[in-house]
Amino acid sequence: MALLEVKDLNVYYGVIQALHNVSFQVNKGEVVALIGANGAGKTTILHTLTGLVDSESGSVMYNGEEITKVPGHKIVSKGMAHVPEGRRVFANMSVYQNLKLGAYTRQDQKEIADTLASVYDRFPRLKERRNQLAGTLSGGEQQMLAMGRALMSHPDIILMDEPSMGLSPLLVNEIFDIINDVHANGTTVLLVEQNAKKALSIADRAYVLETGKIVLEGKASELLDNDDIKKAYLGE
Amino acid sequence: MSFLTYFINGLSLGSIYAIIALGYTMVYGIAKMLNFAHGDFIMVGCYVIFTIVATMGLPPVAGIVVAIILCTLLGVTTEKVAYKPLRNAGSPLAVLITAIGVSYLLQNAALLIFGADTKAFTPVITWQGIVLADGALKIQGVTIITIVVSVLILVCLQTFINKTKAGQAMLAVAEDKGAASLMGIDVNKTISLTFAIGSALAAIAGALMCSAYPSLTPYTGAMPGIKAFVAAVLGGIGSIPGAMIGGLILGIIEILGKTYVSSQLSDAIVFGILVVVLLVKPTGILGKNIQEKV
Amino acid sequence: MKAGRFSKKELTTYAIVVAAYIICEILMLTGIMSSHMKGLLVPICYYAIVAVGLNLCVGILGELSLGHAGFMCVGAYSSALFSYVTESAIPTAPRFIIALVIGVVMAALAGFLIGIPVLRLKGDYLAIVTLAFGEIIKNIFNAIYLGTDSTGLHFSLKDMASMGMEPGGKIIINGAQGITGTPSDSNFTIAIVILLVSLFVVQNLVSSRDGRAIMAIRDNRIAAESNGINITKYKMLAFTISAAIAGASGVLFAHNISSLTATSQYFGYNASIMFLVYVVLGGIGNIRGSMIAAVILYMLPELLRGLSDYRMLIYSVVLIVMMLVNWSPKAREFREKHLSFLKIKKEAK
Amino acid sequence: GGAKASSDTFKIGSIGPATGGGAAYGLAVKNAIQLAVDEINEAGGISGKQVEYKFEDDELNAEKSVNAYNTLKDWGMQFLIGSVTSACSIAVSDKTKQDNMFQLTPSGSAEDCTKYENVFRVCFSDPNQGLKSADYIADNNLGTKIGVIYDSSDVYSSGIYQKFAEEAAVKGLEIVSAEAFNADNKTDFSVQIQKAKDGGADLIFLPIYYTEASLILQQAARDGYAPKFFGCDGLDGLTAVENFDASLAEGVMLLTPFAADATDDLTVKFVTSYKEKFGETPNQFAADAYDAVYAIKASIEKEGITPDMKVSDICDKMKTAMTEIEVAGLTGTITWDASGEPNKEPKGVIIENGAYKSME
Amino acid sequence: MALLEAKNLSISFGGLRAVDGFSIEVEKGELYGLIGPNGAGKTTVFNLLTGVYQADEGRIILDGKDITRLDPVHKNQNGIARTFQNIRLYSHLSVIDNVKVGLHNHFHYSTLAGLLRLPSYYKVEKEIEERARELLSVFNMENEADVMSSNLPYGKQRKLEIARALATDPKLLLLDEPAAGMNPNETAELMETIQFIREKFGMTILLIEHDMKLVSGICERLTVLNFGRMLAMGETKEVLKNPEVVKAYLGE
Ligand SMILES: Nc1ncnc2c1ncn2[C@@H]1O[C@H](COP(=O)(O)OP(=O)(O)OP(=O)(O)O)[C@@H](O)[C@H]1O
Ligand SMILES: Nc1ncnc2c1ncn2[C@@H]1O[C@H](COP(=O)(O)OP(=O)(O)OP(=O)(O)O)[C@@H](O)[C@H]1O
Ligand SMILES: [Mg+2]
Ligand SMILES: [Mg+2]
Repeated sequence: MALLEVKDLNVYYGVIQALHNVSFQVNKGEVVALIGANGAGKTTILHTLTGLVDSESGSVMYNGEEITKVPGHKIVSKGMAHVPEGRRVFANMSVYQNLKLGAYTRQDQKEIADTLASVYDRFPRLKERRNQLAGTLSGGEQQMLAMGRALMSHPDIILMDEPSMGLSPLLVNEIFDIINDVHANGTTVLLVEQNAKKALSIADRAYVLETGKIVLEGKASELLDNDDIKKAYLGE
Repeated sequence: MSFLTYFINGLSLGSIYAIIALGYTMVYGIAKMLNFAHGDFIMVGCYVIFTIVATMGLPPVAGIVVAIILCTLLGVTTEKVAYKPLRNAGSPLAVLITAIGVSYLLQNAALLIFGADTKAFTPVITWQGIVLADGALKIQGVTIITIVVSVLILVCLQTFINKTKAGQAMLAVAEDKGAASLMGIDVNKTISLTFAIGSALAAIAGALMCSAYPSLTPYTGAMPGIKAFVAAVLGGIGSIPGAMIGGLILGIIEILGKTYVSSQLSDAIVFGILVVVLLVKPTGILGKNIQEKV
Repeated sequence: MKAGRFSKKELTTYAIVVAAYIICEILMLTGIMSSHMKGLLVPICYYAIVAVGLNLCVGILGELSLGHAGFMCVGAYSSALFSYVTESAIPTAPRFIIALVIGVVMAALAGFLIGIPVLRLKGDYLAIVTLAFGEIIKNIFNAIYLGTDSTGLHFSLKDMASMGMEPGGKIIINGAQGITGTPSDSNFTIAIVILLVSLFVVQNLVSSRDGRAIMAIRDNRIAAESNGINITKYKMLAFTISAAIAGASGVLFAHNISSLTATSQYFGYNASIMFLVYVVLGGIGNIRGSMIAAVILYMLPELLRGLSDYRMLIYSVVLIVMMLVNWSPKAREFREKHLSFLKIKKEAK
Repeated sequence: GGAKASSDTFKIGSIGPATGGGAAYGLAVKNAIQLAVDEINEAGGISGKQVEYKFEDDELNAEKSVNAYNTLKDWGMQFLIGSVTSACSIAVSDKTKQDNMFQLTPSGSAEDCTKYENVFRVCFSDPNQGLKSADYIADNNLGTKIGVIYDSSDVYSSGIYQKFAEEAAVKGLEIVSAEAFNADNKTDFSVQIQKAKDGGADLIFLPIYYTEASLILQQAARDGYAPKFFGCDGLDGLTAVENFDASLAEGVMLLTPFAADATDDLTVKFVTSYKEKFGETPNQFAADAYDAVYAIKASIEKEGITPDMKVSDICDKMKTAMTEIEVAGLTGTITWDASGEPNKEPKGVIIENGAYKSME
Repeated sequence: MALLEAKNLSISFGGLRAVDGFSIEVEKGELYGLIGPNGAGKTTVFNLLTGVYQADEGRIILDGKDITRLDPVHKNQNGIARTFQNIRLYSHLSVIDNVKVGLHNHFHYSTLAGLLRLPSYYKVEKEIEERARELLSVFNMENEADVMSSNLPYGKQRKLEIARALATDPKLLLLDEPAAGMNPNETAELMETIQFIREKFGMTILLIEHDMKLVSGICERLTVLNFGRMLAMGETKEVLKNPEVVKAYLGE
């Protein structure tokens, strides 16, 4: 069953149309990658899903429920987490406070503590810096924090916007391991990446976006072999 | 001894500035907007108390409670109608100007409803205060109560913001509304709550201010509003203890300046010292100097 | 100068002012214009001027000033003092020109001196310190007593008695009572000329090398530093020019009504905030906009006089509504989508 | 110019602050003129002609005051009662002089208000009040060590203080403290009071308005400081402040031509109908304005002015008429000299049991 | 002699020693890479070199001149230009105006000439315009000259930052993660551009980058930072093979 189903989504910024009739779906337990050049509209899609941007028309179904007009903060509590582009950590709050905010929608303190422990396990650097103000972290550290913060809500589906941007090669691998890991623990993943090769290598399926339109979709492994894709997105 | 007397007078005035600045800072620090109408919320609170106590003859407590409720409603409604649509306007100045519009609106509405004539406020606090040193020193009851109430509010606000989820949500909203919404925080509700608290505090501040200085006109709130802004900045923007300290210091400087330098130039002195303080400490007394990470 | 040397936008701005001037003159000559309207013309100009000057500070330099009324005050007092003292000695035209220069220079000097400490601060801290300076200026002018008698000049910051003047001496500045009897030298034509000059200065600055540096500092100080831009120099330049323009407005002010007092209505933070309202309503950084907003907002309460008691209430509501319509993203979007034809027409004109 | 189409009614205009910080004064004038005009019209008008009346707001701002004047001129005003405050009145007088429009300010008390010959006033001038106050205090031995609290940002207050200080020196009164406050700083008076106390003042002179005075009285009482208080016409209205604890005003003395509690027929009638109509007790601004209307009426009748005359001609006739009439008004029996100053006697009153009592 | 010589630079934030004894020598015309794990202190090194932070200790010598204590403005005027990890454009200015700001110190006319539009204004402005367009054309951005810079897509914003830095006519260009957020094709294109700049302007370039393809493709030498300290330095190929570097940074 499709956990997330998007139909004919149209989004405008003022008079500029950023998305044209975008339709796609993400099934439960899948990793789905969205790839496309700069400015193709990937971020816009994620923003529309979590209510940061309003759509002009189209529908978003989540878990069989229409969430197109549901305000953003309610979507999170339905189990959708979003690691936003540019990290957007709360710069004047400590790492720890940031993580606690990630669990804002949850009530059970015990469970929150467990999740926190597991996030610290995954990102020992965050534990080390838990009292540092997030704004003074290095780029990579902030990325870890953004990811950890999203995990704190214990989501069913996690939307990630270029999680590997600005990370060291080692960390890029780690991040993808973590994505795999998160996925293995039963979380569905919708992944936006510039690093298409890596993204396609861990994804089940993928959509290719060009200037606001979905131009191609398919199994990730097939897309990896697609010559057009190779030329346009894999730099081969 | 006379210095002490003047100092205590400064403390009295400062305590009033402080309590006003606390409510002001709430909105200023969280919603990141200069609510120039805050002083006028105070004025509204005062008129409500005046009407209930002086006109209807009910006890002051009833007046304060009703004032708190009405001010809260007023604050929340104002935010919804006049400020919220401009939240994403691209410049914080847009809301500031609307707030000025709201300030004019409240003043002129009060003028039409209550008239321009000065009304003598019935002090809510009747305790005379304490007398020290054989009557040479006297601390007004209203001063003591204002300071106690300020400290209480300060502690409550600090605890609320740092220890509760709703408080943390406020901080998050203050920094990045989009990211806050991604945490599941209802941004609108959080800002409403901020305004509710700020406006409720305005009502309390109004009750105390008018007890200390029992005269009420439609323009009663304008000057305290500006002074609260000054106090909040002096203390460090966004810092709640800073607002309190800023208020107290402002009051003390004002009185000592008038006393020892010149009452003709009192404004010049107060503001002159403010300038000096900010030049020495460019982010206010308790403000954090957060360096922008490059 | 060749017309082609100005951008279309700049020319439109000048054209609007000149057209407004011509229309007003025609209305006056034909006697259609009421005394009320006639009386508004000069004030409208000097508020438009101060709005243009403040926009340079707020919109172009990007620093919120809540003290511009203070600079206006400096311009007003210094020029009025000169005109008052020399009224019988110098003929009107040169006297006014010298007064104008004095007012502008003194305001610029005040801007420069105040700018040194102020511009080191950021954001609201800067705003509050400009407010502070504005209040200091006002307070000091309110406390100045200045007079002459046979023994020379007398001065006090306390009261008249402490000046120690001989009886029968001439009082020039009388504390809160200010300067009474400044010659009414400003008129609509002069005001329009000064407005045009202010526009000329600001628009030219904006499209010059210095203007770009100023805007770069506004947009990103750290990047501007890394581009080798001398931050202090350009901030000071913009702030000083902005203060000078406010001073010019003050000169017109002082020579329009004969009794000059440093009250809050004219030179307090209230006034500074009102100027800010002009700037924001007209569009931050939009020079022409702030001029037009000043005109509209100054006229509005005057046009609403018929409503008597409800006048200021309605005014405040209109102000709020105008802000919402002008600034709210929803309304903007609506305009872009549905009223775009209006815009095209306007540009084409 | 200013000569509008001739009309069949007398047109009286008035200017004052109806909004903003000075609204209380402007609105009092506005209401009182309305009352007088209504009375006159009901009684058949002036010389059989009805009176039209229009009030314009100036927000306590000289520039707006001029705008208001121009508006009234467009309306066809023939007589100006205004502006209410000094700075505004002075600014407007420049224009009325140009237009040769008759101007009678009810309460513009600064010396310069009447510097042109077309301008008269109903109230005392500031120097006059300062002078009379010092004389009164000295002559009646009310005090020897004087503390002064005045509004240094206010023309009225600093004007009175200036002359008072001069005259006090002449009369041998010692001013032990002269402390100012200003428009932005008029709630806390602890310093001013404490300084007077420290200086050993036995009388505090308050050349200010009743709003601030009420706060000063209250704060002095709280400090347990009870000197004599002495004020000018600005203090009138003190006991009428809604909800004011009148016991605080006990013993306050003031030099005022008008007292709302006076028992003469005219005052009683005026106060009753004012209260009835506007729900407030009238203050001296109202009284001055009311007298202004009757002064105009008397002058019109005296010189036989008709509504169809040119504004400038009316003014010329008024200038003479004003010096010839005698008005028995709320603020005393008034005559005017050509310089525009009224001749009337201030009454020394003292507040006893919440009511004014003449001091003799 | 090396164009840039930094000796023993160190800085602490609170208790954290973000950069600890950093030294580097970059030869004229060289393309030098600075790599290392996240939070290693690379950007901080840039901030020290450009004067955004003042070093607690150490010296910076550019072209034989000690510039250690200069502020960012004068460091730039002495020949160091940079781009930023988190893009810092003049967002309300057009693309071409961004570049013109970069040209600020190289084309003069007086403030008065600008205010009064004296002939020198027109003459110099024309030169500025030409030079700015020339620079934009290097990045194939002539057509976007009048676009508001904040409306550019991400990749072009990065390019514009480089163009603006170049406009200040530096001796040394510091690029902080120029390829971040670009896809492999865009990165490849960027590599070419960087090479082109180096040749055309004879530029010396020090860059930070996490994209190993770019680093190994164009950098001649590398320094690796780890926890603020230098882990390795030398020829690119050698360094990338260094087991410690692999362990701390590259992985696998
Ligand atoms: N707030 C905005 N206002 C106007 N236009 C916008 C806004 N945000 C995005 N756009 C435009 O919408 C289009 C899609 O942008 P989006 O950020 O979704 O692209 P993206 O695929 O995420 O690109 P990138 O890889 O650079 O992150 C772009 O042309 C962009 O310029
Ligand atoms: N102003 C500051 N205050 C406190 N700590 C800081 C500050 N600037 C940097 N740091 C810390 O110094 C360390 C180095 O940061 P820097 O930004 O130089 O890392 P980096 O090597 O550029 O990392 P990345 O590749 O992730 O950008 C980090 O741990 C960071 O948290
Ligand atoms: Mg994106
Ligand atoms: Mg970095």
